[in-house]
Amino acid sequence: MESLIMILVGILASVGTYLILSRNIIRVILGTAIYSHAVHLLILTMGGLKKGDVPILSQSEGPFTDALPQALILTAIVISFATTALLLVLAYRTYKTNGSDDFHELREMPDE
Amino acid sequence: MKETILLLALTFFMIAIGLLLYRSIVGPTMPDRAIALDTIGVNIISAIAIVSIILSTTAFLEAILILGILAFIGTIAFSKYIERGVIVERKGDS
Amino acid sequence: MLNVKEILEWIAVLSVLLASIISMISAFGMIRLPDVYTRSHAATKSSTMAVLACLSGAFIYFWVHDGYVSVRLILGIVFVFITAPVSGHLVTRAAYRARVPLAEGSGDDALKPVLFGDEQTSPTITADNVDKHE
Amino acid sequence: MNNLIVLPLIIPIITAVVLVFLRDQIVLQRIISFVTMGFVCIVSFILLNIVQTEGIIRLDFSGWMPPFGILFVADSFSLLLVLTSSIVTLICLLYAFSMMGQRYEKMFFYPFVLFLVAGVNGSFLTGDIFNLFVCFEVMLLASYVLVAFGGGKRQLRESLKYVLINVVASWMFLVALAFLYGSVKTLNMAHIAQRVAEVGQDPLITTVAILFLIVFSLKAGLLLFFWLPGSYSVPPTVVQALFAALLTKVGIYALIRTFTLMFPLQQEVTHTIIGIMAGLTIIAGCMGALAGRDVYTIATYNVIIGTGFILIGLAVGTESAMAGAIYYLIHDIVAKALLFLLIGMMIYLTGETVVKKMSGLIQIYPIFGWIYFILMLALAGIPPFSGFIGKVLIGQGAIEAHSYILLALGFASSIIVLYSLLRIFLASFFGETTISPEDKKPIPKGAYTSFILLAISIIYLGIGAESIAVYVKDAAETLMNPSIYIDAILKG
Amino acid sequence: MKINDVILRTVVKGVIFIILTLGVYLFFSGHNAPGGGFIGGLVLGSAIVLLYITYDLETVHKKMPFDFKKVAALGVLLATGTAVGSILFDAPFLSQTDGYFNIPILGEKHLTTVTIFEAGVALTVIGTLVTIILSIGEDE
Amino acid sequence: MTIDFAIILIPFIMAALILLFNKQLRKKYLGWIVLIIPVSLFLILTTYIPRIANGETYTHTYEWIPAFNLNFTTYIDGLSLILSLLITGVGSLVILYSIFYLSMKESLHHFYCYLLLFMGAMLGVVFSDNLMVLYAFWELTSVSSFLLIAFWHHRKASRAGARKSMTITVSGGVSMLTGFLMLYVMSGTFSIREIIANVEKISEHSLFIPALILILLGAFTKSAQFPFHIWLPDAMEAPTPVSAYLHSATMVKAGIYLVARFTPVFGGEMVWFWTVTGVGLITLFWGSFNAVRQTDLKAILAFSTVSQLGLIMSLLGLGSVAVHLGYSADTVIYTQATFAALFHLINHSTFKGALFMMVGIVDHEIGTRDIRRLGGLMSIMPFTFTIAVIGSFSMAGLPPFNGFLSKEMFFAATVKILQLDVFSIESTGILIPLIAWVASILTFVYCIIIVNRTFLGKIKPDIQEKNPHEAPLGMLISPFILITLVIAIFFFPNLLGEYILKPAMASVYPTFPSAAEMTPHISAWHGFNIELLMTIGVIVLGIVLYRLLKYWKKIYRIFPQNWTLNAIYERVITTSENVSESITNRYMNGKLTHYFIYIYISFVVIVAGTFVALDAFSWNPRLDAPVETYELLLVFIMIFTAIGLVFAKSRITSVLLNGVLGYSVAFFFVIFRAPDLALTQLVVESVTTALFLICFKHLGALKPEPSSKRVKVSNGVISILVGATVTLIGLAVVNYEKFETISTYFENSYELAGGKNIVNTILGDFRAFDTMLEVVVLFIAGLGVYTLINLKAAKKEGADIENK
Repeated sequence: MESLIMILVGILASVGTYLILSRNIIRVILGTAIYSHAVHLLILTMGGLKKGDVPILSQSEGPFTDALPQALILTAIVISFATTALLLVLAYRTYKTNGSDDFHELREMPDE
Repeated sequence: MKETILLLALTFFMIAIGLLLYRSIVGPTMPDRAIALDTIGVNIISAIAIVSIILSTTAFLEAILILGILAFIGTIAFSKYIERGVIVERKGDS
Repeated sequence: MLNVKEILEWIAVLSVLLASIISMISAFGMIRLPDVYTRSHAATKSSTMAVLACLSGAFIYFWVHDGYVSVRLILGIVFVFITAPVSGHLVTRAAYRARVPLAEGSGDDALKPVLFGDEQTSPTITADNVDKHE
Repeated sequence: MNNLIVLPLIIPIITAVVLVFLRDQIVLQRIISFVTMGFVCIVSFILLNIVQTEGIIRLDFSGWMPPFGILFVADSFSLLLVLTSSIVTLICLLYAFSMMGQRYEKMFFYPFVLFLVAGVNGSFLTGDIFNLFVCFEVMLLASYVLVAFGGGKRQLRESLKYVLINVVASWMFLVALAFLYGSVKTLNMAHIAQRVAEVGQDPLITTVAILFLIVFSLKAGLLLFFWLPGSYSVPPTVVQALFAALLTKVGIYALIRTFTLMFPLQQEVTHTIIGIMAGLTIIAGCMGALAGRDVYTIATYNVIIGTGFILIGLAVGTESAMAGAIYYLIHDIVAKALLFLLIGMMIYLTGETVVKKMSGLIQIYPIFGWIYFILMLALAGIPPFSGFIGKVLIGQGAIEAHSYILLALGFASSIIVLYSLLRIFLASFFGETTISPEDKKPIPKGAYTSFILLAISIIYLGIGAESIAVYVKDAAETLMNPSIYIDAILKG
Repeated sequence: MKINDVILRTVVKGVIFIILTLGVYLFFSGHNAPGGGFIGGLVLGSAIVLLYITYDLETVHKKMPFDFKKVAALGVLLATGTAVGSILFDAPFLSQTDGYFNIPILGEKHLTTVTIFEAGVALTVIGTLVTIILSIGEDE
Repeated sequence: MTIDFAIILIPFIMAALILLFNKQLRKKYLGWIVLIIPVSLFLILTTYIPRIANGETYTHTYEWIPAFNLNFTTYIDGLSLILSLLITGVGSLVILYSIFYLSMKESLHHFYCYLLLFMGAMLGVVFSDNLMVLYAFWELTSVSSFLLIAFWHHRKASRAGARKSMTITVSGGVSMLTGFLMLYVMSGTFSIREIIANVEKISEHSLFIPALILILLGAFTKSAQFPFHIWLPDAMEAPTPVSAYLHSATMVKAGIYLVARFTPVFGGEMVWFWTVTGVGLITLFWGSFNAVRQTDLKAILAFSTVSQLGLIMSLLGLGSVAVHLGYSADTVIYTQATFAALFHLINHSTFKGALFMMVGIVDHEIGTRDIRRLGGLMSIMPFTFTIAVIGSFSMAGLPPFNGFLSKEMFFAATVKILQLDVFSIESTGILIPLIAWVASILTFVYCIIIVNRTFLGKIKPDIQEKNPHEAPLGMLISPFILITLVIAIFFFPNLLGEYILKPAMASVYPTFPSAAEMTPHISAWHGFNIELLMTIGVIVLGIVLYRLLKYWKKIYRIFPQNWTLNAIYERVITTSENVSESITNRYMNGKLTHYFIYIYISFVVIVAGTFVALDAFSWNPRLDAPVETYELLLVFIMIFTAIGLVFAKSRITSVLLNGVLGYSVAFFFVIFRAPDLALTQLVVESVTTALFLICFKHLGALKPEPSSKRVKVSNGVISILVGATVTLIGLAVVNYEKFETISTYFENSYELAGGKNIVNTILGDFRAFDTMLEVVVLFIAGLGVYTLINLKAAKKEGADIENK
């Protein structure tokens, strides 16, 4: 399972990278979104997969699966959500003011 | 045996999700996608229920409810978007 | 031998299996049916059925197996039961208002003149250009 | 336990939130934010002195013993940086008061600055690697908003690039964190260090360390500085100054901390790579500074050169080089802030960014001009100003470690720094003035005060280097002997 | 032309209570079961967003005249406030305490300061979520 | 505070006072007030002469940065005394001169302030024992001379000259600093005295020769030695008093001082001997050779300064051979070169100072310094003429002026060195006297040019119209004092030798037992020997060459214009600027995509490179948890979705696909027993998808990428490499099981923190701090979104102070 998820993570990272390398703002932002999916899975895998029960004491006697990565991912999810929200709005404002969503075109636009 | 059946059911759900995914990618219209996604959501609810049975834990039952809520809100938002082009209206007495 | 508990568990499991099969069928319907309106039948009706069966199965299973009566599952069932028709309705209506065409051979569309007037020549949105229209 | 340690982080946060409620009372906002930063300065100074007598102190949040909980660790190195950055922020605020404009101030300018400071201070103080990530994000989120503060066309464009590159950097950070946790199964930096030492930093851990190197290089502008010139030239002047003073420094801090505490055992691999990267950074920075036709380009590439120079200290890795790196880091925080404030003022006064289109500023604004002159000398490492002692110590360390190429690059870069800044001085400050008496704008008092205060700091850091030598020595010693840090955390 | 939303609004009126209940439940169950301040806040926030979707900005704003930025700020203050509070009792920053209190009517209850902390989290999440949606919505 | 410390400090204090009380001081008196400083300093310093002559030295230490051995140690010995006397003595005269020279319209307070700064810095250089302090003052002289040269900064040439001198001298300073640091690393001390005392210990060190060369570079740039001399002629843009001060007596002598100071350290090395002597001789020749062709009086003097500095430098080089040989009765004779160097150092200051002041007078009264426009001034300005004649003749090495004495000694030294057979002098040594002799002839030629073209011949008509007259008395005082010295030294050279040069010799050769032995008796007539013959040859050939000047001047045209050192310097600078610009603009092209490519390539190369190079990979799939069919299906769904995203043609599809990915991740969270995560991921993903939809609606339609196939393929390769790096390291990490995780501790969450949901107790208690900051992050994002949307760019009439 771990190897499978690692490969999945790799593929997600590749796709994310490919999207980030494109010129369109939308694709780039989607790339970052895929990145966050990939890394969340990655962190989760680092604690070992399916090695124990749901980490809630009332539900089982143990052994429990590693709870720490889960806590980390929760924090990471929130942060990536916050960042994405800001990024989206920034992209939207950039498009509104500059009138283009192509990074190469954006570069060539005259200032102000 | 029960476990095997449950896994089989889970696999069926996965296949269903895969098919719906095809529909949501291909479209061809926005409502198609909305419906497909709504259905995907519903299927995931079922899948989560099955996983809960397999893992014999009740920890995921909240997820079922939440997914239901989200699928609902999502579909409403989507249809509103299709219908009116905006999701949150500034003003209106419609 | 089979006791009541065992039987009930089997019922739960089988209802889950049934649910998965229904869901598969509904998914095939989503693929095969010709237009959005017909597909929405497949989706809303049979999928709701599937999820209800599945959740009920899960409910029974937990009840029997762990002696755990899950309010959340009941709540979930109720919720899906209430909202599924509404969302189906809204999407289909939105589709119609967005002028997604009916499949060929659907018969007369009596609503069209009422809703959109007599603009026969108005460009209908074809399946292909809906996205571009956004 | 010493709850003082958390104050440099928590006080700005709480104040920032309170300021949100005081949105329309701008004067009150100013007073509160100023008092807050002053308070933070005092607290960090007290802490710095406590550390001298009591050694490294730590605060285990909620009382959970390391390595299980999160903790703040205060050693001389981090506190020196906290103190310097807080003082610089305090002075930059003075500039902001007179130059920012009410429209900006109403849009939560001060809260964002305070959040930025909180993130920076948190990054300096934390002893938990994941918490470092979170503190980085606090800082970055605030910086994302600040870099786009104003919403001009070019500004938004560059901000978008800045944000995207940093998002990718943060992703890499998370990947590195995942690998680190996956291999050593702990997050406390001291504990990581201990465990890494146990296995003698085997190849896999070194690879993870290199991944961290990439991550922090992106933040510090070490070789991967592509985002820097664009994004540092668009926001309002104060923000530029704060960015130049703080943001890259946090990356440098993280690099130094990581490679002295956690992964110090494979120096022939890690430090060689750092050395190569630092060298290339300096070369690229020098080329950029030479190529610059406008003040922003010259200034931003100077930031890059500064980064490369400090990291030579890390790459060399002797104790004197480390002390030099710390000195230079402190100097760079102050000097780069002043550089950007001055340049912002030049542009404000003349309305131009191209060096050759300005002329004769020193005739109208003599003090302004001389402060620039002093800054120029300080940045070039000319004694007795602040850059000198750091430069000498890094050079000494490089000789001790036989890193002659880095030494040559580092010292040559100071000539290029001087040359590029001299060009601005000769063209823009000297010569006949082009500003007609009617167009002459006065420099606001607040701005002048901030210039003078920063200039005094630069002179003081040079002439009075002895006064902080005891802290710097202690910091360098702690960095060179990670066991001091580890013992302070894990024993007792 | 007007679009009739009667069905939607009727259903939402009922559904919203289910959502709110769930949100509150998740918020309180956090310490022993899945849930907690963050997810509770998100659910409650989604409920408010649902209201905005089914009605419109002005109508909802009349009923809920909050500045959601300040709600979020209040949340942060609560969260940091409990953290700072521990300093006053000379305990390490962020120390949480709990205890069994005898509250009239409700009887003996287990209360922890974590709940206040989580409440802060929840408020922030609600405030931020709604602020983001509204800021974008109002800009159109 | 002792006097020697005060001597350094007083000029700085005065400079500060001038700036502070600029408004209160009347411009008229400013110069006179300033004059008090150097004069009194000079008088104080003269009191040291007898004591120093007795062989005493004075050391005082003030702590500056003792933590790093940087202490302010002053050290007064014979060598520093010579220089300090020159600095204050010539300084007094120059200030006196400039009181009359500069008009009241100039910003005099700046001028005097810079001049005092410079004076203080020079005194600091010669009195410092600590290398770092010496370096500090060294750079300060560069900086203050920069300010002096750029004093008329509205003139473009002034700025250019200032920039050039600053760049070159500071570069030399940096190299010198490096050398100093090497010395420190070798010896462990910054004190020059201690280094000299321990020279045997360090001379075998591998850094010894590099340090030597680096320090010499510093000295050469400062003393305008070939090929670094190019800054000096350009520095003539400074006001003439500045030139008289900096370029005759002080700044350029700092390099000489440094070489003399370090002779005891490095003198024994062959590299030192040949570099110092060779560079000195080349400079001597090149300076005099170029001086002949100049038409600007000041330029002639500039090149002549270069040339004379080369002379002194080569003498120091010749003298260093004595250090190598060590003390014996036979070797003492070779120290005479050094003696001559120090002697000429003083002589040069006197006559060159006078000459500069003379040029200043001419320029001031006539309005031009171009010898093609001058002529016949003898009758108008007889006093100035006298100064010019005496100064020039002394420089040309004619009796009865002091230049004659030192020049004779120079010739003697060059000839004497031929007797040695160390350092392979026997093979190429003959060049030494030859070059010296040729250069002296050229020196003679330009000396004649200075006198003849300016003062003899006919007065040009346009000058006649201006009604020129002799300079005011005030301006003549200073050069006359110098001229008097020129003659006085000729007649009483041994006074100088006994009291001033002897102790200096002792400091250059500390290992030699007797300074008196190294102090020859100077006499104008020393027999009919080869030196005298050479001098006669110089005079004869010089006159001949001057007469034939117009015939052989053509050889200057042999050198192509764009291959002069100046042109090369300019070209190097412009080329490096242009090359930098084109390279920088090439890779810093503003394209985000490219930046990402650089980042990813670095990522792959460095990380994967290390990974492969260290052979860190390991993989053991047997440790893995089993895979169920539905999980495999889910993985495939995710892969297809992800790949579908790459090819998606509409915004909505992309967003929805991303949502599907998010939901699948949530489902994985379910499978991997993470209920809290699943909940959060579900909600967050939905909200994110909604945000995507809302925002993307406002962005343009998703067009197909306009990139070429090649770009796509290379992007694809990079992407795959990134993914592969992550996967491979991930696989290795998964199988890395050397440590127990710390999270077992958290399984006691109920006892420890009173919660049964472990994840939640971690978030709310064990790692509550993360949660708190995460809340802050969220809040910043919310507030930021609000700000971003509501803070639009200011309109033109915006009331902001800062309009960008």
